[in-house]
Amino acid sequence: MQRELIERLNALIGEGVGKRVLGWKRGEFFYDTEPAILAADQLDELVYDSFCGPNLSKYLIQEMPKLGEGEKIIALIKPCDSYSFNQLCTEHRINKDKVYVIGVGCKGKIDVDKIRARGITGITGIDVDGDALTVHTLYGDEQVNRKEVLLNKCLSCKGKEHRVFDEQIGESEETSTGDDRFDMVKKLEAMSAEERFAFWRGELSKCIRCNACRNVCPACSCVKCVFDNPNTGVQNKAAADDFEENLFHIIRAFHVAGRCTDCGECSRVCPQGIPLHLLNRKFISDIDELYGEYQAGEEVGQRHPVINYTQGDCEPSIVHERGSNA
Amino acid sequence: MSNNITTEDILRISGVDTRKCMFCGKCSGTCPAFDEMEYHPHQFVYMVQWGMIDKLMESKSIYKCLTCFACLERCPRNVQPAKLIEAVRQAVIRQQGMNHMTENDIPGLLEDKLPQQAIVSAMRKYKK
Amino acid sequence: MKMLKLANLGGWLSAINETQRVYLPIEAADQVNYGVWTPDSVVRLDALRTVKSAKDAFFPQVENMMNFKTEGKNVSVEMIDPKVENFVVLGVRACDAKSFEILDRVFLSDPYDPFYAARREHSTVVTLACGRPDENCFCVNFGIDPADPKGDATMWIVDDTIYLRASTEKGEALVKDLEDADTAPVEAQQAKTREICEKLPFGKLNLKGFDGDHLMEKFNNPKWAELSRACLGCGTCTFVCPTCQCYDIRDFDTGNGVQRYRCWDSCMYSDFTLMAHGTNRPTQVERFRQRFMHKLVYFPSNNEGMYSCVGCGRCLAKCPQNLNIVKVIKALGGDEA
Amino acid sequence: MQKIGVFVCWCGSNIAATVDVKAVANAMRSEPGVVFSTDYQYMCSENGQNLIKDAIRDYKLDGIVVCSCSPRMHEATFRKTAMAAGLNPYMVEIANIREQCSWIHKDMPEGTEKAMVLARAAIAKVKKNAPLTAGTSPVTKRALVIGGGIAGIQTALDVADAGYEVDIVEKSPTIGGRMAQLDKTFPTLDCAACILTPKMVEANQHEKINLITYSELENVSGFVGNFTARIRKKARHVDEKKCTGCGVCTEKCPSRKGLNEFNMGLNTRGAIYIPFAQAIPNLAVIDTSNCIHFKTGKCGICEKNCSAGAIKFDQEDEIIERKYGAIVVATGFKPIDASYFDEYAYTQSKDVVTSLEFERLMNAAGPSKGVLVRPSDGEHPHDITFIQCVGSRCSHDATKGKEYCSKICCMYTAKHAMLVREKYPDVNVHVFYIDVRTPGKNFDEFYRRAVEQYDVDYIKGMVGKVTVEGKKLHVQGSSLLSNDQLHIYSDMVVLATAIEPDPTARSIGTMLTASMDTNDFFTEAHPKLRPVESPTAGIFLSGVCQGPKDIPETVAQAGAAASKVIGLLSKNELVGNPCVAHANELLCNGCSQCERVCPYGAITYVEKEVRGPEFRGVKRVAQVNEAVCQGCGACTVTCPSTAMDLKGFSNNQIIAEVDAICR
Amino acid sequence: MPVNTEWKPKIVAFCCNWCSYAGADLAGSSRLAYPADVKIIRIPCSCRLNPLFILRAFQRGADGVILCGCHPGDCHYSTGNYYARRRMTLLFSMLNYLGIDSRRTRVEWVSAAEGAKFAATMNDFAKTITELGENVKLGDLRCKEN
Repeated sequence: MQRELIERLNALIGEGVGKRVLGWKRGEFFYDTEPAILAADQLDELVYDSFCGPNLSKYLIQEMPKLGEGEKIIALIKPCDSYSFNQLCTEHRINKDKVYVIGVGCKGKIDVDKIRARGITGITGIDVDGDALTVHTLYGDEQVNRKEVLLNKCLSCKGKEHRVFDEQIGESEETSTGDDRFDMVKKLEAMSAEERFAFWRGELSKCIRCNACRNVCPACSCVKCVFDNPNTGVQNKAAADDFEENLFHIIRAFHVAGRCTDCGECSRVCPQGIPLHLLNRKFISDIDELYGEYQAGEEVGQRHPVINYTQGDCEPSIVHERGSNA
Repeated sequence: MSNNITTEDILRISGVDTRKCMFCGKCSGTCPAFDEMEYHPHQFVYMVQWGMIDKLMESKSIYKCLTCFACLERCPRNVQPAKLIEAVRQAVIRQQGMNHMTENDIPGLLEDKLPQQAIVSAMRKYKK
Repeated sequence: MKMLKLANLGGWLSAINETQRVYLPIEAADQVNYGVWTPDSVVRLDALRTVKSAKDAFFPQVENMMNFKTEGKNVSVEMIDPKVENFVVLGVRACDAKSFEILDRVFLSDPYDPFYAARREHSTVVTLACGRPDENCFCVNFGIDPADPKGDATMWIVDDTIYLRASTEKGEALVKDLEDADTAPVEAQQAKTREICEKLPFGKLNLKGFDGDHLMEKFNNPKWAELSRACLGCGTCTFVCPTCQCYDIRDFDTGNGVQRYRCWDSCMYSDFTLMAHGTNRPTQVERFRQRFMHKLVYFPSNNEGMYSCVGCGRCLAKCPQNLNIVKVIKALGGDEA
Repeated sequence: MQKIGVFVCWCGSNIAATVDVKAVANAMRSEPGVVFSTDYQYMCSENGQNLIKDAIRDYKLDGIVVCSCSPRMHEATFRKTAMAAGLNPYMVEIANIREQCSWIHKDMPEGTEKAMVLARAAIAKVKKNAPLTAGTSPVTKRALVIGGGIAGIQTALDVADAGYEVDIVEKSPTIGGRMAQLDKTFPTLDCAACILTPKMVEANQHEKINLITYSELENVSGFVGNFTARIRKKARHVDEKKCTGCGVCTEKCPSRKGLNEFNMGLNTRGAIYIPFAQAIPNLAVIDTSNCIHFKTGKCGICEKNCSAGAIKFDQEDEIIERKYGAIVVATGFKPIDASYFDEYAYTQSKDVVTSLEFERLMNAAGPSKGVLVRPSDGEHPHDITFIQCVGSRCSHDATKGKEYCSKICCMYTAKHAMLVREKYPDVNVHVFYIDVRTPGKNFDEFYRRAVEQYDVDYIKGMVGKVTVEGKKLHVQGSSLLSNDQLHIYSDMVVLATAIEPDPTARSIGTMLTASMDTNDFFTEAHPKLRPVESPTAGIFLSGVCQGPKDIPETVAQAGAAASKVIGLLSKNELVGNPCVAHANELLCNGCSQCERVCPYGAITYVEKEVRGPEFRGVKRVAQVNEAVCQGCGACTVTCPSTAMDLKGFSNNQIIAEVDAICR
Repeated sequence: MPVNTEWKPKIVAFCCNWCSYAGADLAGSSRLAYPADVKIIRIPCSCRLNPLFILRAFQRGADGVILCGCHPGDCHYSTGNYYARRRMTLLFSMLNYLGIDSRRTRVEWVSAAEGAKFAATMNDFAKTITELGENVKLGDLRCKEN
């Protein structure tokens, strides 16, 4: 598929559709892919394989001002990334007219950290043959089933449909495990307040405030984040105590509530493995339950539930009635 | 007969909110089995609401309803009287031994023109 | 050489803990980081890399420096005296151990940092040799031997036994009561490790040209734009790095006064060293360049060729978009210089 | 460091009884930034105000805090005091130590301590205050009325009578609207044309009123006092200056395919036509979709027959762009489409008609010249059934009906029934109803007359279905009171269909950024106290566009809207509220979320060159129209980057208060 | 400064200018008492309340935060309280999810005519907060020192 893709990209550039391609390029290892913007003569560096997990749509924001009148950039967008793409279009951060979207097929992406977590270290190469992965390491070869080491976000795959594309290349496969994506949220909700508090303290106290979650998040696209702005009263470069850890994550989740497409990048990039998506999913599950099912980024121009209302909305007291305080 | 069936039971079984009814009578106006029925669709609504369940359970009206859903379709407030009637019928059927029809009744009812399907559906409808 | 059964580690730690706190790799909420040992701690000496490095022991992410108290219109200043009790940092890998030397150059030269110095002075560093280097490890490029790390004492774990060797008085004090041991198992492990090191993918990076003489050449290299393109501008690489030592000094208004504290800063951040006029590194290209120029060019040119990278591989493993120092070295290094 | 003055009021004993005012004044003196602090018996008295003025001058204060009664009471007073002493009035903060302190606490130490906290919060806030100046904007002394029905005509007449220019934009070729289609009006039964036509003529002849008929609003920009509207005046293909309205062309036109809109499509008209005899302006118009000339290039009979030479096949649409100070929405209504109700056989029989169709059938100028006949065969009907609440009060399905009561149907059905019985006593009339709703002067009396005097057969119950059986309509309905199912064989069935806002209302609402409810009725600024204003400043509501109403109510609302318009246009300039939202362009993401939550449409987005320390270039940024913004702050919380802030209640001001209170 | 050893709750009440602040004034002019622990901050509309302000209050030592606004449908700005209602519902739910007692946060709709309701609400809220005790989960220790 990679060859087909590169051929098509060459043709598109030849036709004058765009000059540059937003995609991935190969890094030092087989598993190591890097988001890249490639010109025609760099297309041989382009890679599209089972390791192209990162969501690229946010990179388009910075490309917009670089494009001249009528000029387009060609972007490779996976089905799940297309939601973020649409959401950014809704927020006028991306102009669809300036992007030629190639909907690239996706059969789930591999999380190399999950391979490491099985004690397989010193990984120097991986051969993919269907679902069978042969992992070469400094200490010998190991066999792994691809399905068992997919990125967490692939386990709650939104399906194989591209919500936006100019053309599609490659087959997609739904990789969702079929479990309810809110299972963990529900599990937490069912805990006692003390258990929940302990759980989140344990998780959030790991936060080193590296801002990776924020910076990778396609919804966190503020020109200047409140936490970087000295005039907001909340600016900080490190969480000095528990409160600031909580504050950052509560506000971040709140700011993306209704706009978060549940792309899972926040949890993917967290160096401390904090399950940040559980905060966003809490808002999503509340929104679905209280205001009707909503998927951000499904269409361009949606009015998300947090900037909408109905006269018959529930009262905030529902939280006391529903959630346990004990 | 004391059934101990309450308004709440019928509302729960049927999923109907009788308070939505504005008593316009369109259900009874549209009902093709009106003349056969002792209690008419709109009466079901207020009789359930006011707890007169026993009367409804004893009435043959529940077996006269064709379940054609015309009342449900035409009701301007989406009250769904047909579901109430079905719920009352259910309430009767749930009482042991209260089957309106048993297997033994069937041979006597058989007619050449009666489609088999009707017998099967009658069994479903009138027997647990 | 002394020895201790791995199973008896708890007992030993408990004994040390009677007089001084022990700081070592502990697992909490699925992640291994340095933490203070308690009998309930899940000790993870087997973890090759902690998420954050051991530098926290001397240079924590946040630390208070002074307090201002306000009472009506009056303000009083209270300096914080960096009083530190003796403590042990245990399980430090060779790369992290080397990072202390680099940090010492920064914090112990003029202007001398009393907070850091106090901690260094009161610490005993017990290092741990590596038996299973990872593909991302490249400490060997910086003259580090992962099989024989430096420290007040050094540990090797072979099967179910910990072998210890004291190198200083402080180290000796910790191990003196332990059983004597044969050095053969340690030597065998060292040989194996060194053999693996020969095969490491990044074992032989070409660092030629990363020095003060080629400063402008490296600085003006057009490849920085391409190298930094995918950089998110997060601080992951800097915060997991054992040698990054930049901090910001900030004030927190408590309502009744001000706490002046320092916290780690990251040159990847747009507000790093932000001044009233703005910033002189306006885009991520400059910020990205700053970080690697500092590690590979500025620092060695001021420190007799000592790079401020120890090859621990954390930034390789943790960068969300797979950018890292090895890619920089490969892109800018070697013959081109 | 700022220089803040604190003034603690005793309010006689109202405050001083439970708050140690001297202690408060003393304590505040040692607060950072406070250079003057005192107490006085009545701060709002002339002496008290002079004390404040003197202190502002003597200590060169740049902010003051008055600890006194509620700001709702005297904030305006103290702002004026500050202004008189040369201090910006928005550098004043009030600590409410009466209503929210001394009056609710009995314990002196407790009251004193709380008063100090409230004073500190006010000091903290005032330190973050910035001088604000209310903006002013000029007012264009011309009003635009959208819709030329009775509502629009009445508003226009009232505004014009006050001496202001008014333009009426009407999408059809004539003004008059729905009322012109009516035969008689309830409850007086006077002829609609007789009372409406003079108003139409008056509007046409009024020197201050300009009729722009056969025209549509394309775009509206601007804000209260300064709207600019773009109006597309569609080509009539008839020269307005030459056409005399003689009607010869309409008779000669060989095309007879166009459905007569005025008669609800019950008959046809020529491709060139005048909507009705009293149309204003009395001009012909060519319906190009049915005109043979426009379809084939041939014909041209109208042109040949027009002695005035008014036919202009090559006429083009004209764009009018004009400025207005106020806009009145009077877009009216239409009956809902009865074809959704297949149970009433509306699409199966011509003899099932809507009430508005029936109105035309009864009208002397209607398709049957006022003789009531069955549309299907022209025969005299002997039995007519009216069905009320067709599509009203219906929560079943939004496509089928409306949840609201259309309000006018009970009365017009009674009117129809009565008129039929009066003119044709041989006709049996039945009315199926759910409730008869007649709240209004002489309304119930009217309905009772229909029953008692005219012997109309009112049946409580609804019709379940209507079927066509031969020439008859079989009406099957319930009679709830007799618990019967009735079977009536009628010659005609009349459906009292619900009314809904005109379909153009939604797009006009969007253009005006005037909010609408789920039924597409315009929402009022306040349901009780501002019923004729839209929440969007400068937009007023007249007639059914705001909700179902009858003619007298419409006329009353039209007059009320006019008086609001006159009040606005009588001002030379508008003074704004300076506590409005403001977007920091450097921080703005251009995401448009704030635009979505603004109830006034005060926020627009522009592509703009922005220069800051960290960003330079063109970007999409929010702009707040200060004349339109009312300062609610919804946008500020929606904005994730805090680019949007509210003057007078800024983030930092509120945070400072929070900090001071929680200290 | 007098040192008060007995713990007293700190309660911040955000009141919209048009209904609830006026309702509080009416409570005052009707001499309806409620604890002095309640301190009111005037905001133009309930929709002006940024979740940041609530968290800030907790950080600085508040033990309870309540928002009062016009009844839904009566907002002076037509729609403000509808937005506030959604935002607060979601925020409170999130705090609850993090294990923070949701009874520390509340929204009540109080009209300008409901002085008695205002006082009753504040009495009830203060009682609830007093029962819940000091807020330790969401506070900032640095603000409690000194």
